[in-house]
Amino acid sequence: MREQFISLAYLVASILFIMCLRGLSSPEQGRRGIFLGELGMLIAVVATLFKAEIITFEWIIAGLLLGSLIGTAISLRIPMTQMPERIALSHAFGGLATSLVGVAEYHRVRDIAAQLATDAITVAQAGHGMTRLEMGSLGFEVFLGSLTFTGSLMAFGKLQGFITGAPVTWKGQNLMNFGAFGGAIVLLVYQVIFLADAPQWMFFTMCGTGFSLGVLAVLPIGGADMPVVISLLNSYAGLAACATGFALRSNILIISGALDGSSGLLLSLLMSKAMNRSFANVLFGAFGTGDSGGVTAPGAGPARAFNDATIEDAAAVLAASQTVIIVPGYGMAVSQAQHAVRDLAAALEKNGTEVKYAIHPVAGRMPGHMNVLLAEANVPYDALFDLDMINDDFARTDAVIVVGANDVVNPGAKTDTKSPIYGMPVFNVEQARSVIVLKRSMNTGFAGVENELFFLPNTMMVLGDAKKTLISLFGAVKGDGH
Amino acid sequence: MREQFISLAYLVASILFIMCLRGLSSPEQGRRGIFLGELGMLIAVVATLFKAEIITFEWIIAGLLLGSLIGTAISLRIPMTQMPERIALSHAFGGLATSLVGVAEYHRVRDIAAQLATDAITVAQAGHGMTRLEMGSLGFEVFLGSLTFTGSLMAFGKLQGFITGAPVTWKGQNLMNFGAFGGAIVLLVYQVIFLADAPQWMFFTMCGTGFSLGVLAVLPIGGADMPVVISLLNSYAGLAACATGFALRSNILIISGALDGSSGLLLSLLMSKAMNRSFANVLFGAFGTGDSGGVTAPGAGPARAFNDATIEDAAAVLAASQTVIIVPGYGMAVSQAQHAVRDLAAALEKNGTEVKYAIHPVAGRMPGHMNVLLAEANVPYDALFDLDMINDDFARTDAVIVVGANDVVNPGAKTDTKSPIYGMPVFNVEQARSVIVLKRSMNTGFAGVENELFFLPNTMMVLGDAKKTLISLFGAVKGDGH
Amino acid sequence: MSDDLVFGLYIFALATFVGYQVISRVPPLLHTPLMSGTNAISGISLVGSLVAAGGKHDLTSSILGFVAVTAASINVVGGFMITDRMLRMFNKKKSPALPPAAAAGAKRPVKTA
Amino acid sequence: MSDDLVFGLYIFALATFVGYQVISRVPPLLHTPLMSGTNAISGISLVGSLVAAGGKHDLTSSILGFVAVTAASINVVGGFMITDRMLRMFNKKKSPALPPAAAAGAKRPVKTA
Ligand SMILES: NC(=O)c1ccc[n+]([C@@H]2O[C@H](COP(=O)([O-])OP(=O)(O)OC[C@H]3O[C@@H](n4cnc5c(N)ncnc54)[C@H](OP(=O)(O)O)[C@@H]3O)[C@@H](O)[C@H]2O)c1
Ligand SMILES: NC(=O)c1ccc[n+]([C@@H]2O[C@H](COP(=O)([O-])OP(=O)(O)OC[C@H]3O[C@@H](n4cnc5c(N)ncnc54)[C@H](OP(=O)(O)O)[C@@H]3O)[C@@H](O)[C@H]2O)c1
Repeated sequence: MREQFISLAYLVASILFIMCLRGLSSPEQGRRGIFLGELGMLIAVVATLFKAEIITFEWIIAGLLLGSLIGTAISLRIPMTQMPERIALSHAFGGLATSLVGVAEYHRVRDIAAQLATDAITVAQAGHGMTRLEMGSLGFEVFLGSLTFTGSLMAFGKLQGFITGAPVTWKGQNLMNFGAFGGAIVLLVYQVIFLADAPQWMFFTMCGTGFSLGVLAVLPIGGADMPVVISLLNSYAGLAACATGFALRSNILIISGALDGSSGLLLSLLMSKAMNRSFANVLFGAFGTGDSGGVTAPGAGPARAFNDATIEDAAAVLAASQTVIIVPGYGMAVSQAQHAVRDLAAALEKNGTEVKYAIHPVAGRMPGHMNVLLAEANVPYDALFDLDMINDDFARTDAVIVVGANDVVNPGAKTDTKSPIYGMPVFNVEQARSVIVLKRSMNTGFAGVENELFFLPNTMMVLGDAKKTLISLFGAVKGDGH
Repeated sequence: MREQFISLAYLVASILFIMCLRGLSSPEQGRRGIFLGELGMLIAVVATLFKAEIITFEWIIAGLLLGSLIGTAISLRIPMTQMPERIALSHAFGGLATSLVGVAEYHRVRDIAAQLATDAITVAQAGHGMTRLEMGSLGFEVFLGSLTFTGSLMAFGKLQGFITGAPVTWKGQNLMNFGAFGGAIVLLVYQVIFLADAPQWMFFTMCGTGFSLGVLAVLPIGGADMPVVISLLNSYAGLAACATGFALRSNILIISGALDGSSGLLLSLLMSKAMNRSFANVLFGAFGTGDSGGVTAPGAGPARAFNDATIEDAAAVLAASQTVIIVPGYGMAVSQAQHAVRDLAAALEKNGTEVKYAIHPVAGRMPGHMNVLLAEANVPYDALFDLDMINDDFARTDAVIVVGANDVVNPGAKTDTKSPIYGMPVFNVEQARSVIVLKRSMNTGFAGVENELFFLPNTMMVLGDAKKTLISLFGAVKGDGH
Repeated sequence: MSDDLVFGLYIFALATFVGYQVISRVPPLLHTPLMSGTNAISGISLVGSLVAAGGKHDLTSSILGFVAVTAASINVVGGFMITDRMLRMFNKKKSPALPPAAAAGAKRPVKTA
Repeated sequence: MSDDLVFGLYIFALATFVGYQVISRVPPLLHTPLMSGTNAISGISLVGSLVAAGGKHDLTSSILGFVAVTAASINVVGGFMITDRMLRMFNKKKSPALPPAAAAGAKRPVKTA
């Protein structure tokens, strides 16, 4: 009876989780959604504490307290620009938890089996032994969990720069990885067949393979591709959770896992589609270098002439413009320039200029990256327009300010069939009367390709850190010189 | 093992059913969706035939053959205008099937219980007795099934006119119905508690109550409200199917039932919303008379002057119009005028007139009624526009042809706060330069309210059967007089 | 409260979500096909009927089952056939009866004063 | 093949449908909150960890469980807090910094030549 009530509570929790994600379909309902999610989690945890298997609480309480402390600390102190890192890190925690749960369960079951063999306990006490389903899903869970753990740590490292963002590759790398993967599968199958008769080292070897594969698989992927990797790991984590659900016969784990998994999968598909790259290309293409500028583009050679402009030039152009579109990119995140952008926009609007923001689906390094940053600088989201909504307006616009964007404003993506980003939809900024580009140098962006835009006659390059430049521009526009 | 394979097959079938409904989100994918649905059904049936419980096949084959024959016959011979009737009828079949399955199962289980009591068979042969869950869901299933059966038959009768469309009401009617409902519930609860010890008459009384409630509940509802009733019965049928699923431990029944139920519920909500009436009002309001004109509106009194126009007048106006909007209504269905409408539109377009169709969400007597009829007359669906898409265009339109529509073009819904349809969104036809209304008389429509539109100076009433009128109009417009 | 009940509730809850979301994506244009489509699917009660009809428990059950099978298969066959017939009628391109010019004109509400 | 497996597959299939449909309705505007939101929900592995930590099987299990509980609750607490913090930042009406006129202008892409 108690068991059934607990799983009814889990059902309620699962429904609340679904409502939580439904809430995210609009900013208005978002917070209510999150509240429902929290409620669901509370219900699930409380219900679990009633389980008969739970005898002692000290470890639980300790863990909950410690976890909540760390969680709160992180979430309070992390700047919005660090979101990708934070998400990578929490995937690592998730993977770790899943994999440890699996190991603990395996340890328990094997122990019981052993005691049973030595007649230390009776079959009655032992309860049902391990079924093939359990063994299979345990293996899956631990393998995927470990892989997610190390993989996400690697991603975190590459984003933070502890680990070189450049793809680390060597001959036969993919072959080796696939070999390791195959090996793990073989071990799992053997254990599923022979259950308790299979030696324990097999389980732990499999688990170890997971850990190392996480590292090996991410090494050859460029730092800037980490967002795709992170979303992909997200869906692995989801699958691992489902496996846990199968192993522990817990529907709520299966449901949440499925929700998690589909979200990860959809987002990574979205990203690779928007960058028009295939999954295979992202995972095995050793593409993208993370630190923009690392790659010197082919066409670079001797420095080409470009229109190197001063703050004053730019301010003059802006002063003369009725309509301005701001195109933020990864650079805005790097220089944390979102507030400076907001101030400049406000100043322009005070002068009667109409200001809009053009947000590219893959601007920045994470889906919705720019939206969050601008929201933080409390730019109203109805001033943000995506590709198809605004792309025709550039031709009718007096001035475009490109704040640390590069690939998403690269006309080559439309014209140059040999360009690696050919076919990726980009903004038609070059059609505007004049384009002001804020970046630190003439270096390339994520994709490492030269950007013809920077050399067009109607483009003014204002080099320097975006934030600094914007602040001076703000001063110049306000007219108080700075 | 076999059982598991069967339920895997059911899982596949369920997924195919979901895909089937997903397909209906666009006309292009619709047919593919239906194919998937058929495939799913095939898989489910075949899988079922492998069940261990199935010993003899003659009754099955006979039933399948007979059913398929009747089904094919009906679906080939039924005209599109009869859709509401057809759907009502098939709900009746559905309800019957569900309720009979329940009765048969009950009969079987009670038999076994009896034999067991007289030691005619051993417990082993008997298998598990009836659980409370089974009893409860069986009761639910049979009750809802019977109610759906007779209720749908009533709806069918009212639509066909066997039974008066007018609401049949008497004092204490609702009280009586609720009483009967309560009684059935009490019986069910008693049986769930005492299981095999409960006398069988209780079960059959409950079943009988279901049958009579179906009749009693639909009697007081006006014929024109039948579409709402039908959709509501649809969701009951869905619930009944779910109950069957619980009783027979069959997930596919639960899933299909849930799909069916949510569709019925959503559609009936949509309808009552578009008519802005509450469910309660529809079910207990004794509203709407079905045969339009039955109710004489308050304001009617002595015949008021209206602009009684001839075919020639109308043809002249149309000849002089650059833009024409056609507003079809229930009358188009009654007079089967969809092809005549199409021909007239074609003739007008040949003369260089631009023709569009305005489709109201509740025009006709069933959701999507007008769309199907016009599709049958092969009017391309991208020439059909719904309320919010076209409502602003009327002001810019030379002529509107109202083909047997009334309530959906009643300006009173916008202005007259006392009108029963006040607040229901309607087309702004009166804003067009001239309005041509085709109907047989000055009678009111479904809601039984006078329509000011018919008395406006820019409205021409061309009385007579819509089809006949349209054909003569066609002739007149083509210019060959006749 | 039995496991079966709880488990059934899980299926029911999830299926209801799926149903709600799938159905709400169906445009009014296709509401009639939707009605007859779900109708056909509801014929799945055939599964229950088959067991009753083939159970060989006694004549009563068999006859009840037979009638149920008949009724259910009327829905399945009829429902799918009609829905398909309807969907076949929906076509985007103009019928030959109408000149292409008009087709173009009708693509979207033309805002001509 | 056990009943549990089949049951699990039903839940999995339905939940995946729900997930797919719910997620695909999330606008790009909220993709980052979505990522951290699902992150918090994935912290549900807490349920499994609690059992391991409270099982009192032996020290190893308890410690493994303890670490798992910690890791999972970091995700739950952190995830929900950050997502909420983000969503609080999204607001429709203009910030005081900007004149209402501009707000009106920015409501939709104004087609001014
Ligand atoms: N959003 C996603 O989900 C996602 C995921 C994976 C990959 N990507 C990829 O990331 C790219 C995003 O395009 P993007 O145009 O936003 O960024 P980008 O192409 O990477 O270019 C960013 C530019 O910002 C400049 N920059 C860096 N730090 C700066 C600072 N402090 N001040 C001023 N400028 C600075 C850099 O030029 P300098 O070095 O000269 O300053 C660089 O050229 C796309 O190629 C996309 O495919 C996106
Ligand atoms: N669509 C749905 O799902 C649904 C469901 C339930 C209720 N309803 C209700 O049904 C109504 C639909 O509005 P509606 O304007 O389409 O229809 P309506 O208001 O019922 O009016 C139909 C009109 O057609 C005329 N008519 C009937 N037979 C005709 C023939 N052979 N030739 C020419 N005209 C004929 C009738 O006038 P004469 O008698 O003078 O000819 C009648 O006034 C709404 O009130 C709606 O709420 C709709």
